[in-house]
Amino acid sequence: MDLLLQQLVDGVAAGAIYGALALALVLVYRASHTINFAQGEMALLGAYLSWQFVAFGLPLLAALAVSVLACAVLGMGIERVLIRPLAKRNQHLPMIITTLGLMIALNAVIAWVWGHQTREVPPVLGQGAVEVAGAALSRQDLVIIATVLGGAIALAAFFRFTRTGLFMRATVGDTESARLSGVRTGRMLSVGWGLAGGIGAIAGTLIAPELFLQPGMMAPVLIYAFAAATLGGLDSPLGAIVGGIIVGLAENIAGTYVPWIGSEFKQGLALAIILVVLLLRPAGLFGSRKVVRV
Amino acid sequence: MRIIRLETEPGSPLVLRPLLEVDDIHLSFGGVRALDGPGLTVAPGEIVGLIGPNGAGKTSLFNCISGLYAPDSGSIRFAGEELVGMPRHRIARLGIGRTFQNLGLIPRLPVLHNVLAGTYRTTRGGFWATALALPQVARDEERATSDALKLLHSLDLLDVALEPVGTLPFGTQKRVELARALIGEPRLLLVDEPANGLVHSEVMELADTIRRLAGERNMAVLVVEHHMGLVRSICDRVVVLDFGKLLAEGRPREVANDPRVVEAYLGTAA
Amino acid sequence: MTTQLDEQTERADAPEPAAPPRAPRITPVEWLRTPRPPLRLSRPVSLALGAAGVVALAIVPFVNPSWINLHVALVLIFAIVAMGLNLLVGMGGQVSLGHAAFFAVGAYTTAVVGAAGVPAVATLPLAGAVAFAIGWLFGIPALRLQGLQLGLVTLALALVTPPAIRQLDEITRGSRGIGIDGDPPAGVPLDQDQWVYLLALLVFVLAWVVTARMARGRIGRAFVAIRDAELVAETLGVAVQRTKVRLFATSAAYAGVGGGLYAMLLEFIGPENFGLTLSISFITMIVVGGIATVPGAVLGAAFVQAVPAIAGEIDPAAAGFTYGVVLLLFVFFVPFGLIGVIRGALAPLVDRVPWLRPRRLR
Amino acid sequence: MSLLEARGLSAGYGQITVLHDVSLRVDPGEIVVVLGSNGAGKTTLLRALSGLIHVRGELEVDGTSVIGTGTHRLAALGMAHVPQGRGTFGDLTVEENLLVGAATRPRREARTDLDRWYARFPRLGERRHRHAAGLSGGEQQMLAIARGFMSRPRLVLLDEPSLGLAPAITTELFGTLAELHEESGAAMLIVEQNAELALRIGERALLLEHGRIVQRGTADEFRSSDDIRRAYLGV
Amino acid sequence: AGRESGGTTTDAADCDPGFTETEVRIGVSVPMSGPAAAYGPIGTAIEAYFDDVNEAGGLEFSDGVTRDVVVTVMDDGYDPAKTAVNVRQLVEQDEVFALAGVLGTGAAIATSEYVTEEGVPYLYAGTGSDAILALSATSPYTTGFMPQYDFEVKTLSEYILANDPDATVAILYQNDEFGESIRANFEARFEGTGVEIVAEESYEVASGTVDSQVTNLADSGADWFLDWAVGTFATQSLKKKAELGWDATTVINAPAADATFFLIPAGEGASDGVVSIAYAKDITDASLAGDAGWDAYAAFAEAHSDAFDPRSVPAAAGYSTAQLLEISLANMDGCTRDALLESATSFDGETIDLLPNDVTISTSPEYPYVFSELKVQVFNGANWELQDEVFTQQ
Ligand SMILES: Nc1ncnc2c1ncn2[C@@H]1O[C@H](COP(=O)(O)OP(=O)(O)OP(=O)(O)O)[C@@H](O)[C@H]1O
Ligand SMILES: Nc1ncnc2c1ncn2[C@@H]1O[C@H](COP(=O)(O)OP(=O)(O)OP(=O)(O)O)[C@@H](O)[C@H]1O
Ligand SMILES: CC(C)C[C@H](N)C(=O)O
Ligand SMILES: [Mg+2]
Ligand SMILES: [Mg+2]
Repeated sequence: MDLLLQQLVDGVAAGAIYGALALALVLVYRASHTINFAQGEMALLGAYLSWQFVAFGLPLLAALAVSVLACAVLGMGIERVLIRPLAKRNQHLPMIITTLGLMIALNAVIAWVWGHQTREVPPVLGQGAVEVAGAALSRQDLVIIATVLGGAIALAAFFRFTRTGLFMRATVGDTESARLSGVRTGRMLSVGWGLAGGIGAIAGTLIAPELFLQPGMMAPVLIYAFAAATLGGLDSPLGAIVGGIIVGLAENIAGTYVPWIGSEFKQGLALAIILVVLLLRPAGLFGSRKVVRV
Repeated sequence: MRIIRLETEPGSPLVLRPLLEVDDIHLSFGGVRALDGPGLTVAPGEIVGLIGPNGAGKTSLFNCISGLYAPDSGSIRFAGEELVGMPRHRIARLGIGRTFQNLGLIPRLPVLHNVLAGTYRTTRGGFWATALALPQVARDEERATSDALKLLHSLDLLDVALEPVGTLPFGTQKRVELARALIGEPRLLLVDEPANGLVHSEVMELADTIRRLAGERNMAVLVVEHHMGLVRSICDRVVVLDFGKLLAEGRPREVANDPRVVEAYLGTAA
Repeated sequence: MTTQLDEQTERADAPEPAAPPRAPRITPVEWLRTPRPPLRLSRPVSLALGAAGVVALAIVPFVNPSWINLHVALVLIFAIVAMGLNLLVGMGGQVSLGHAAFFAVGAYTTAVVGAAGVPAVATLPLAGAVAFAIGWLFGIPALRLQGLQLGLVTLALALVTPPAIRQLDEITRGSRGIGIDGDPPAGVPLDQDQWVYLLALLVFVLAWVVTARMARGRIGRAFVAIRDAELVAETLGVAVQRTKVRLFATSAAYAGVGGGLYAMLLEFIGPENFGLTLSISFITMIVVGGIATVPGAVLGAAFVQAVPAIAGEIDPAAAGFTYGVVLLLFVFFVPFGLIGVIRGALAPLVDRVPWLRPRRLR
Repeated sequence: MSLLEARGLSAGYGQITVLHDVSLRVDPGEIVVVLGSNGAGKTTLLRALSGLIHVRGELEVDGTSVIGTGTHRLAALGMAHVPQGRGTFGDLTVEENLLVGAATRPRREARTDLDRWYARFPRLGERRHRHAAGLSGGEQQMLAIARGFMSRPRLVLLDEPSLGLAPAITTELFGTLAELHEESGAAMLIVEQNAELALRIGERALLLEHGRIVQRGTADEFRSSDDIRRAYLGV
Repeated sequence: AGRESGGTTTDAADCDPGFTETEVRIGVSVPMSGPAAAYGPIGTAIEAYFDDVNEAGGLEFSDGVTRDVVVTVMDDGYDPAKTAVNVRQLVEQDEVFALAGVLGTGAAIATSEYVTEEGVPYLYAGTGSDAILALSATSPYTTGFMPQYDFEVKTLSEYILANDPDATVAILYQNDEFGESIRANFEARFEGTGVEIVAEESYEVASGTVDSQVTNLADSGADWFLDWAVGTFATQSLKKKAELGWDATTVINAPAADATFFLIPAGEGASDGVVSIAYAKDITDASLAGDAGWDAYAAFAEAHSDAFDPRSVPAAAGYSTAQLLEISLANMDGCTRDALLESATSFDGETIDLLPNDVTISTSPEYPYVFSELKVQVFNGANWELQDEVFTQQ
């Protein structure tokens, strides 16, 4: 087995996981120029709901569909009840605190309802691995990579080519002007958060068989998802996945070949990536650059 | 006709030394040439109008002077010091105050505090001095406040001194901004469209105020304005930009009759 | 002893605004959401209140068992951190979700230097200085970012703090943790908890005074200008980047000194002490207490120390939930924090009792 | 039936009332000019008519009450509002800004209107793929006006459209407004400091002071009034 | 002055606080929230166990008096600072007689000085850290519930040496004191034998996955995989190992040897043949029904299934902790805390319900851990199979 190759494949697989969550972060950012710190927990909730519906006897994909729907509704509800009133105040801190509060509360609720023991979410294409050019890649990783890539492309196209995408961008740019132009701004916000909720549910459900579902599952992934989203540019769906994969690769390669980082201080690497990228290119690799005028 | 006091080079009383010298400034934004080599000078105490069509580069020039934009090439000297490349706060500390075309106030703060923020340059009290409560700090604060109240009074803003500035009408906010720039006792004041949001009679009052203050303080003023009435009534000299280049320069009346200026800027009907 | 960092002016000689016609009745929610100026107490009254507060706090450790002292001392320590954080976040508008890192720096400085034989008290200034230096270094790159991005980077900082402590185990002894001797110097007839408590109280009072001063006047306005309009601040002559970095480092120093006291108080620290939860609870303190006010930091610290315990009484599993929900409720219904509520409740009293108010300057 | 009719309208911010008991009417195809000094409440009036702030009183479009109707619905009814301070979408390109302006219309029609506006404001055409944030003040003002008309409105509320425009462009603008009025028959309610030009194309005028309408009349009556001339026309 | 309201006063009858004619108070602090909340059932089970005892009339002490054992459980979120505060509060406010089952090495170290000063027994702490042994010279009041980690290493390395004297091994461990000491101990045990450690990888507890580490270990092609990953990381490592097709025998650490929650989720076949030490019966193995101890626990867990998951290993640990405490209390001579400590450190061949057959418990003040006899068990894909040999410490 070629170690480097295997590490590269592992890196891409891990990167896709980070990218999946980063994608949801990007959506929320595009919908309301905020970072949803609770995004990880929403994905977690999605995974638990999928698990629950599978436990009730639904086939996995049906369970996933129900979970996606539920999380989309939750996302819209959160936007409607918590975010929209704050958006008017136009300050970062209340938003940050709100999503942090949500993160804590959601996690507690999940632990309360489902307990702390590991739950098993079935993988989509069954267990086991496939060979990719001599390296082993789990079937589930394959599904994750394909889904995240497809999702990112679809979303990028959505923002670029659809009117709804355009209106969403207008809404977040200047809500009042958008309303004056006849855009249903409330709906745009809901669409963004709903989509993010749904994508989070997909991400969570797909990740669960890899990381194993328990209430702490998302906590360690979050920092990598941040790094991925920042690297790609907070407002670029394709950036999210590319960023995720770069972070995943960097982490695995550095962990294997750079002695001091070893396998142990990978979070430090994530922080370093975030810092360096923001300094060199505050808009990330694919993010749109902000024009500042006075 | 106003009398302009001129600073002279020590030892050579006949060589006039302008306060601000802009020379061959170039600035472009990915293909758009905002400034294409204009030059201009402003003498101490002089009021110069800067006019030109929309997008001619007037605000960009202001931004280059106050350091918000970094010109691609060219030089800007203020009292002999090169401004290009100088950090913004140092430019401000040299005594260049400005207002913004579309407002640069702190909406949540009351008018008085917005104006007091303009005294940063002229007062003392850093981290340590403040933490240790040095007497100088309190004295400066007292002086700043009474200056601010006087200035608000003279700009007819005393009534709204404690209102959050964001809730005031556009025209009033523009005046608050002017007050904030003035309280820093600048040697050069850059004002970008001060008459916006004012009706004719108010514009004329504003013109009087600017001229009076400039005279009292021997303050040079560079003013961008599309309201020709204001330009005519206060400017000693007018510089016209078009497509980032110098189009014309001269006394207000001469410029207004320059056919190129009429063609590019004023239009036949005005 | 009321201090307000921004918004309304405190000058008595400023002209009174024309009182807006008051709506006759408002709902309790509206009442909670009304922004309130600081209570305008006369100088003697506020000095007397302050002195009474300090004396009351100074008596606490002599009449209580050690576990209560531990609780109150923790409140004082957290309040010190929260004051510094409030200066940074509330005034300067630079969100930091990673102050646990500087708290840890201070704690470990005290522990490591203390282990080398330096008496623990003497390590406190050093804890502040090291945190200041590290805050400075971190701030130089980080503060070129704004708003959310800074929040993100500092959150990442919070997340890497425990791993970093484990990674640096030659200094920190990794997850084995490190012990500190918090006992008073020989000859001081106090128990360890009383001693550290009184130290914390001393630092707390100092921090209060310094913070209140910095929040006002020229430097305070510079912070606010940076918060709300950075470019404008620059054109007013504020060296924005330098001021921000200095502010960040100062606020880190508060956290560092707090961390040093914390280490002395607990006498044992390990990486688990400095997790994400701690960082979040710091930011919670200033939100709950009242953004950009000094007393708010204290109320917030008390609240954060008390609520999980109370929530845990009800049901341990509910503690996290309660915590999160309380945060949400505060953002929504009490945007000006506990201090806003207190001001609202006391303002009528202050209005009615003339000798509480300052005489107007002429 | 009038296109827009307000009776006894009051509005303000929070606990402060700015507009007091304002009644006005705009008929289809009519141009009404609103004059008033700094702080008179002109912007507030337009914001009230667009449903951006809470109002008391009666407000009807086509004879149907629209109190409490969302702003985007009013847009769908054919109302457009060019706000003071422009409110362009900085992160969108010039062209995208214009397309958002046509949100209430089918996509294809929107495209065809683009070129008309590029022809009227060549500056916008040159900058069509650039972000609006980079435009100069006057260019943004042009964009805001063009965006307002992209929906082919029946009624346009214009808040100081000449703000920041060069004199020649201002003159042209009023020519353009007059032309548009001819072509499309759109009604307009124009708040304008440049009273001279506005009254030239307007049919009726209102004078607002301290949040109340203190004078109404035809444009000609206004132009010949001494008080108005002194305060607003500068003669 | 005014300080005597603390917990150090003794009452008239010369009994220590928390011990009266009618009741004995016990304090517990475990994480019920936060990252380690899965261990919360330790506390819940201890409390439930003594509730049952009290309901049945109480516990009879050696003086013939029957007393209630009142348990107070506090949540510390696995934050040693909170544990320290909790412990003080339990001792000073709730006036507990002793502490039991408090989870975590850090917590034990953080509180050791205090409990020693106050003379409060801190029994059966949820740790097997070698640090407890080092500490016992100065802090004799702290004892550990889990087999000493070095005893675990010793047992398993003897097992490997016996089965495969020329083995190559690869080890995965946590990058903290726990992990480091395990690695060092294995290195020491294999020193000078035919067994060679060919790869070592550590991971940080806050990381996302351990896939990359397992990939590196698999690359070594070792015959044995010493898997000291904890919690879901253990599951991840087993899954990854299976995916990579690495056919080493896995030896897994005791905390991760939880069939229901860590081994079986790794997937079909991924956990077959995994080896670990056995110091408790497999509570999930229904074939043990009929064994008196197993049945007793099953009945207990069933009765309290609303409070904790009956299959949860931490609950079983709490049950065992409670039984150990019960024996210590019943046998103590007098009513002082020192008497309890004395009783707890002088077991001689005792057994409790969940002890594997043939294993007994003997304790001494010199060795502050419960277990000095262990067995080894092998996972067959569904249950643990207990091996016959008994390993002893010294
Ligand atoms: N930050 C920027 N990014 C991109 N383009 C810019 C930027 N700033 C200015 N420009 C371009 O430079 C040109 C000059 O702009 P400037 O704002 O200086 O014009 P102006 O003379 O002030 O016009 P106005 O009278 O309309 O305010 C404009 O065409 C504008 O699009
Ligand atoms: N957001 C707000 N909150 C509170 N008061 C406000 C707010 N906006 C405007 N006002 C008040 O309403 C009054 C009218 O303001 P408005 O902006 O409508 O005037 P205007 O006639 O448009 O003036 P200008 O010509 O300067 O634009 C002013 O007294 C102003 O202080
Ligand atoms: C500094 C900024 C807030 C100023 C604003 N962009 C203007 O056009 O004037
Ligand atoms: Mg301009
Ligand atoms: Mg207006």
